Amino acid sequence: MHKMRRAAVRAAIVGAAILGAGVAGTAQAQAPVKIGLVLPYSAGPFVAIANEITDSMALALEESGYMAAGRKIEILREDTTHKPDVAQAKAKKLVFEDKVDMLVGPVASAELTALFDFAHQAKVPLIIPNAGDNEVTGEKCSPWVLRTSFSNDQIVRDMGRWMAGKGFKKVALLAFDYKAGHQLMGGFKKPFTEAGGTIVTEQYPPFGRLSDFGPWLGKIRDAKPDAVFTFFAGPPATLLVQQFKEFGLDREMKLAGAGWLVSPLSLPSQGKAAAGVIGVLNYVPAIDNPVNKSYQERFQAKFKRTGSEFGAQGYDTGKLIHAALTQAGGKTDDKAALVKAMHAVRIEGTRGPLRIDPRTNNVVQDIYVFETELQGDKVGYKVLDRIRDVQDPPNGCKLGG
Amino acid sequence: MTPPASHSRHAVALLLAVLAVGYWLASGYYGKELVAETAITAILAMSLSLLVGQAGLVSLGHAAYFGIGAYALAGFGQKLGWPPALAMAAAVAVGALLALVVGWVAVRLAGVFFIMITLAVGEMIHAWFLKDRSFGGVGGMSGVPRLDLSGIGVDLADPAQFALFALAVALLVYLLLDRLVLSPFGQTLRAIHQNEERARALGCPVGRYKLAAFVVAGAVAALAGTLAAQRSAFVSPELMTWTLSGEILIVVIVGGSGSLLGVSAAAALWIGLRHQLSTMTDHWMLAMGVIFVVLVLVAGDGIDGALRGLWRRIAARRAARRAA
Amino acid sequence: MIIQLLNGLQLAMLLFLLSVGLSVVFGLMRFVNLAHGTLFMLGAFVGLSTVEATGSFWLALAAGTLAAAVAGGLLYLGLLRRLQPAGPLKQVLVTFGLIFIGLEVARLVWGDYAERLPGPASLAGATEIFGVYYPTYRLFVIALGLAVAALLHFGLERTRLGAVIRAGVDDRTMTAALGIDIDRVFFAVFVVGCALAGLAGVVAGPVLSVYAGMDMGVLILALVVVVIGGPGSLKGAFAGALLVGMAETFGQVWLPEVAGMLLYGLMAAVLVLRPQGLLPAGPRA
Amino acid sequence: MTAPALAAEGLQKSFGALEATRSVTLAVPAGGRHAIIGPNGAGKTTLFNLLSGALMPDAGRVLLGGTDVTRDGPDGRARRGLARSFQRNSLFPEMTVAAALMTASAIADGGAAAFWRRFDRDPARADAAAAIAARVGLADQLGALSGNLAYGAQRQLEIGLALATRPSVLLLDEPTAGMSPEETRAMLALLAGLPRTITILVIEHDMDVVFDLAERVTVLDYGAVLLEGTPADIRTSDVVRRRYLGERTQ
Amino acid sequence: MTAPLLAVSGLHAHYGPSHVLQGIDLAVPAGGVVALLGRNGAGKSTTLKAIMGVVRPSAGSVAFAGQAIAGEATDRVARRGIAWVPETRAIFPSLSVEEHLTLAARRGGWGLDRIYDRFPRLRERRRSGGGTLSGGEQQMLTIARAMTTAPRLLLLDEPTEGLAPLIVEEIEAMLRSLKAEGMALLLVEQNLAFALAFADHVVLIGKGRVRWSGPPADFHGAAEAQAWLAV
Repeated sequence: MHKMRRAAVRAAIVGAAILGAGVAGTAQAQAPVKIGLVLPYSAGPFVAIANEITDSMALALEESGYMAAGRKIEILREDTTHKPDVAQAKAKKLVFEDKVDMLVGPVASAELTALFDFAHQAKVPLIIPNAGDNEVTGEKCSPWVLRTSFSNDQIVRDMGRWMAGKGFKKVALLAFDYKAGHQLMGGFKKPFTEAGGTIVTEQYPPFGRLSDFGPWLGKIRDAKPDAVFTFFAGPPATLLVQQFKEFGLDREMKLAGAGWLVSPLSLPSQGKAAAGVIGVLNYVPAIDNPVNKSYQERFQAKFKRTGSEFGAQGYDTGKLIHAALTQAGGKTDDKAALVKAMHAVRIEGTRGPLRIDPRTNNVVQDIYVFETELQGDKVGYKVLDRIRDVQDPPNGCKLGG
Repeated sequence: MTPPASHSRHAVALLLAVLAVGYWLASGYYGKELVAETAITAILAMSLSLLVGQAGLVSLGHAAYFGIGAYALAGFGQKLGWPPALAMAAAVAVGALLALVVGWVAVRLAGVFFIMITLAVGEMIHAWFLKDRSFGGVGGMSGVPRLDLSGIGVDLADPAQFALFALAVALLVYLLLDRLVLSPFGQTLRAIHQNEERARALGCPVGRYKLAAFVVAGAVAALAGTLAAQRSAFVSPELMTWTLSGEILIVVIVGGSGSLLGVSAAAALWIGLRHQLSTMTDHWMLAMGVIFVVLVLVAGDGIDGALRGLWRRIAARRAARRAA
Repeated sequence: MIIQLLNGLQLAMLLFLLSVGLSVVFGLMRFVNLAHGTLFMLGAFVGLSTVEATGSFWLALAAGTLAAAVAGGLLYLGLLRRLQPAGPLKQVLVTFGLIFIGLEVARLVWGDYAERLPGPASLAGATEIFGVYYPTYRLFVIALGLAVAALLHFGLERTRLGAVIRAGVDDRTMTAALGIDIDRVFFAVFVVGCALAGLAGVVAGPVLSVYAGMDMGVLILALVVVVIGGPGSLKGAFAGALLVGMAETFGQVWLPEVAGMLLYGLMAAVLVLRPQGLLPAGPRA
Repeated sequence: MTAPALAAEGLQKSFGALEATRSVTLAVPAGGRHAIIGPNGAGKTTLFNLLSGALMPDAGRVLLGGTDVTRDGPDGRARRGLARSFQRNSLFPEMTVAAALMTASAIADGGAAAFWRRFDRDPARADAAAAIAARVGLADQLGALSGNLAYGAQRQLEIGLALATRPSVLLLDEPTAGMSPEETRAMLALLAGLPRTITILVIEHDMDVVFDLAERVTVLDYGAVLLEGTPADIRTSDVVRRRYLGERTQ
Repeated sequence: MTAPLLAVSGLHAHYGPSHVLQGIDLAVPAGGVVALLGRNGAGKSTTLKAIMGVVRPSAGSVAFAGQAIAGEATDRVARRGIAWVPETRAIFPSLSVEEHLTLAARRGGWGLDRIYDRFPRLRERRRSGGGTLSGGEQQMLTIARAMTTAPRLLLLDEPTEGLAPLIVEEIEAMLRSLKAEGMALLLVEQNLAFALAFADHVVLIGKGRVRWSGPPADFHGAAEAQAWLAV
């Protein structure tokens, strides 16, 4: 079965290549399609994520030999150095100087804020491969800014009901005190309380400094919840998972959270302490579909580690762009048509079926509830539940569509 | 340090400006962005040069005034809807006011303690904006208004035109600060720097002069901040990190702390080098760090001192040839 | 409450290990070694690699400490000693540059991913103390911090070398005039301070995680400790670390609105009201 | 009767257990020339610092022209017409002689606050500086950096800086310290030539200088006034001879 | 004639632009006592500092036991066997009395017992901090500290200055016994009577130069010497 699926994928790739070659004959003289990547490659906490997105997108584009509708696809990388103003300047450079057809970026929300306005005003498609601010595809939405990753709300909206349904009636919330933290906790809270759950305590430590969760975990223990629902990523996530165990809270309550808490990027540093955590996310490496299987195989062969949700988003972004370019017949001069093509395509991604919702420009995707468990002497993932076709309401976005 | 005769100084200023405009003409889009960034950095560095080079006050929290200028512009211009020109003036005033309050206590301290208190206050302000959600916290805030110069046919939303505008402001700041440096006030700051006890014995209320210098530096840094906010129409706490303060301090030292033109040239070198290196490698910070250390090691009196030395040597050789 | 006290104490001891070297160097040589945090990070990474290679946390502790000591020694001999006549500003700036070099070297050698430095198996789990369960490793951190503090106190107050160091802080010229090679003593102190930073890095590894850039956050905290306690003073570093550890822990819990600013406010207040610090180095009663 | 130009009333100052100054009272009439002598550790420098405002007394008052200035700092007293020179040269080493003198006069007359005028284009001030330079014998050194001057010339500039503030009272702290005999003679001539509109109080070890310049001499010992009188009184005093030369009658 | 223990010749030193020493020549024979006289600011203290290497000589030579030591680091000069009792006394405020006495102790130097027997006051105060001592106690401690380093030559800078008469006598007695034991001394002293009675040889400096030198007995007869010192 395994072999069969791989063969199917291979056939699909070959087919796409032939198709591409066929069209190429008619449009040989055309200049390449240029895609500008604006990501923090050299500084700050998101270097690993930036590289994972870029590498995975390359994997997706390699499948078609960097060709779409007969046009070569060229990737231009620019480094934001984790500074919003640099991100914006680099985006402008890509658009005005290098004449890219679309932008892909960034990772951090501050950089997104800086890029958003520019893309909106310059009417250049900006495809967000990882940043979850609800407003960007909600009240602030722009016809030019599309998102292939997720909105914060989208990740957690159904988790409240799920948790309440599983008997976690008293939950403590814990996230950094910033926009994403509040959006994810808020998105969880409302459906959860509507489903009969109680929030026993909410803790928001200050963002961005050496953090020891000891003080916060102490407060949470005093509140005696059934579970803690959290949002952390990167080093703080590692810290929290370890300290949760160290303080013995794992014997009294369940640790749950937006799935970045136990991302494949963090698992090596979390060790066995990461086992038994419930996560909810748009991706988990254990997703059982042929695209994901193929993606993970190729990624692991090349980079000797498990591809993360960031990589999966990068891969799917590459696929979506490729599909849209093909749909548009390789024409990129009309940016509005390009966006329309993005709206029109439907693909099977690593996360299952994907499309861009024309009403919000946010992706419509499946959301997975999973649990980490010991598999041999390593921690792995087990999918508990799959919530299909999760689509954001317009949330004040007036794109219509 | 005595400034060189004004005609040669202004000639160098003009040369720098011409070089900048020449680069602006020759470069593509991103080059113009670099010109704008250089101009803003130069203004910030010149303001710190007034403190470090003239008054001898080494601040490691200068980015706070830069950031406060940017945030104040965002607050007045966007949140309160004031006209951009008024908001900009008010933002500069806020920078000055903050410097007045901080300076009131800080100028009593000397040496490394002054460095530490400026760092502490800078981090405090940074922490406030990191937390406060009405300005977007870590995510920052967009939609900062730009000055409307359509009356003179300038559109600041156009990066190329904005670069020229920033350059013009930098030139203006240079002229003003140059005037200040050459005035009795500037002369007195240098006197305090060279010998505080003597200045006091001559009747100089030393604290008040230092405070005045601190306020002027804060106001000019805030002005640079308003430009930075207008350039990207965006503000975030990244504008006021202590590492930015450190970088600007290095620019000032590399330029020759007391020389407005030296530090401006160092700002250009800094931005140019960073751009060049970052296009070559993702590990450009390593190269920058090494260059940093080497420059500080060999800097002596900085670019300014090196050029003066060169000039003296040329003059000496010419004199020798004439004599021969 | 007891847990929070222990948390505060644990953070305080970590900060003490980190800042005591910074403080004494500041007091002796009148300059701030901004690369001190980098040595902390170096200790953590070398410890990490040692654990990966040998599986032994205790070897890692030794290796990380040694690595930071060697790096500190080279730094002093190669750069800082030469800069001494140039004055403190240049030393501060050079060490500021070293922060970036250290960061990038760490990225090049150890990559961009956060890693976990596992604590020793013998200290895994929790121990009951004062009626609460508390992570054993953290109790070890507290004990280690107290032990190092006691050892340093003994060394500084009860040994001849300690007396030499105090004499050097009081009056460098007179100490030399008694035939003591004060430069060598200072070098030794610098190296020991760096070694402690490396030790702190390894010890912090299992509590925080190890990643390029882990030095930036702790550096400022260490500076706050030094300034609050009083530069050059062991007691000051200890008191400063306690104060900062507790303020950080209880401030976040009780005053979350201002917690981010609390420490800096404290530091500024100390600078204004008692610029010599709370427990400065100085005369004995 | 007019108030003395400079007066100390019962000045006291202790450093820990050390009583550096014990109830020192003295008065210098306008235009007077007064010297303070005493062995090392007698409290001369402390007294000087109390008078100039560098130290605050534990008790007692300092009066300038009858006005109580005890609570003023050194800059406040300077603005009231008190100028001082330093025992160790205290100059602006990176300024030319002309710039240093102009700065001193600008600080003294409040012109230093001007931030729009050009400092180097103020002919009136430059002329005044040149006049002072000429008075202290530095007329040909106007363009030289203070830090590069020979030691003797630096001592002269030390006096020049004080004079540039147009003082009514001048405190001189060992004006000939470290000078060669020739330089000392030149300095003496300089001081002797100062107008009587300036009241002078001088601390000096060189007795030639003291007896040449002063009309009255105060001898300090152990922080207290041992004796006050004319130079002739002092010269012939056994007490002074014994204390000052340390000759003990055993 | 054997070479003197300490031979200084043509010594120059500057403080910044101030030419403090302008060619000092003097010699201290082993076991001899030389008094260095002169007004304040004449350069006496600077001469001692230049010998110790605290002030770097700008010209001239210093030989100790036949070895050239001018320009050597202070700590090396000290280890050669010269101890310095500075005018400021330079007590370490953060060290106890006993720590002062063990800090730099070397073989052959005075031990604690000997010091405490000689200065019972120091025994009483051996746990006290240096900053809490009275002037007399400080002076005793400074001399005792110097003696722990087993010096062959002691440089004393106004050891009796500012002290109460009783203490002065105690210090003077101490110096006499040091002399009797054969310790070489170079003594800066303002107390003319004591200096003349105590020293084997007198060197008078004024304005950075040696103005007179000779045996104490000749001093009162030398008018030019009187002139460089007198009121």
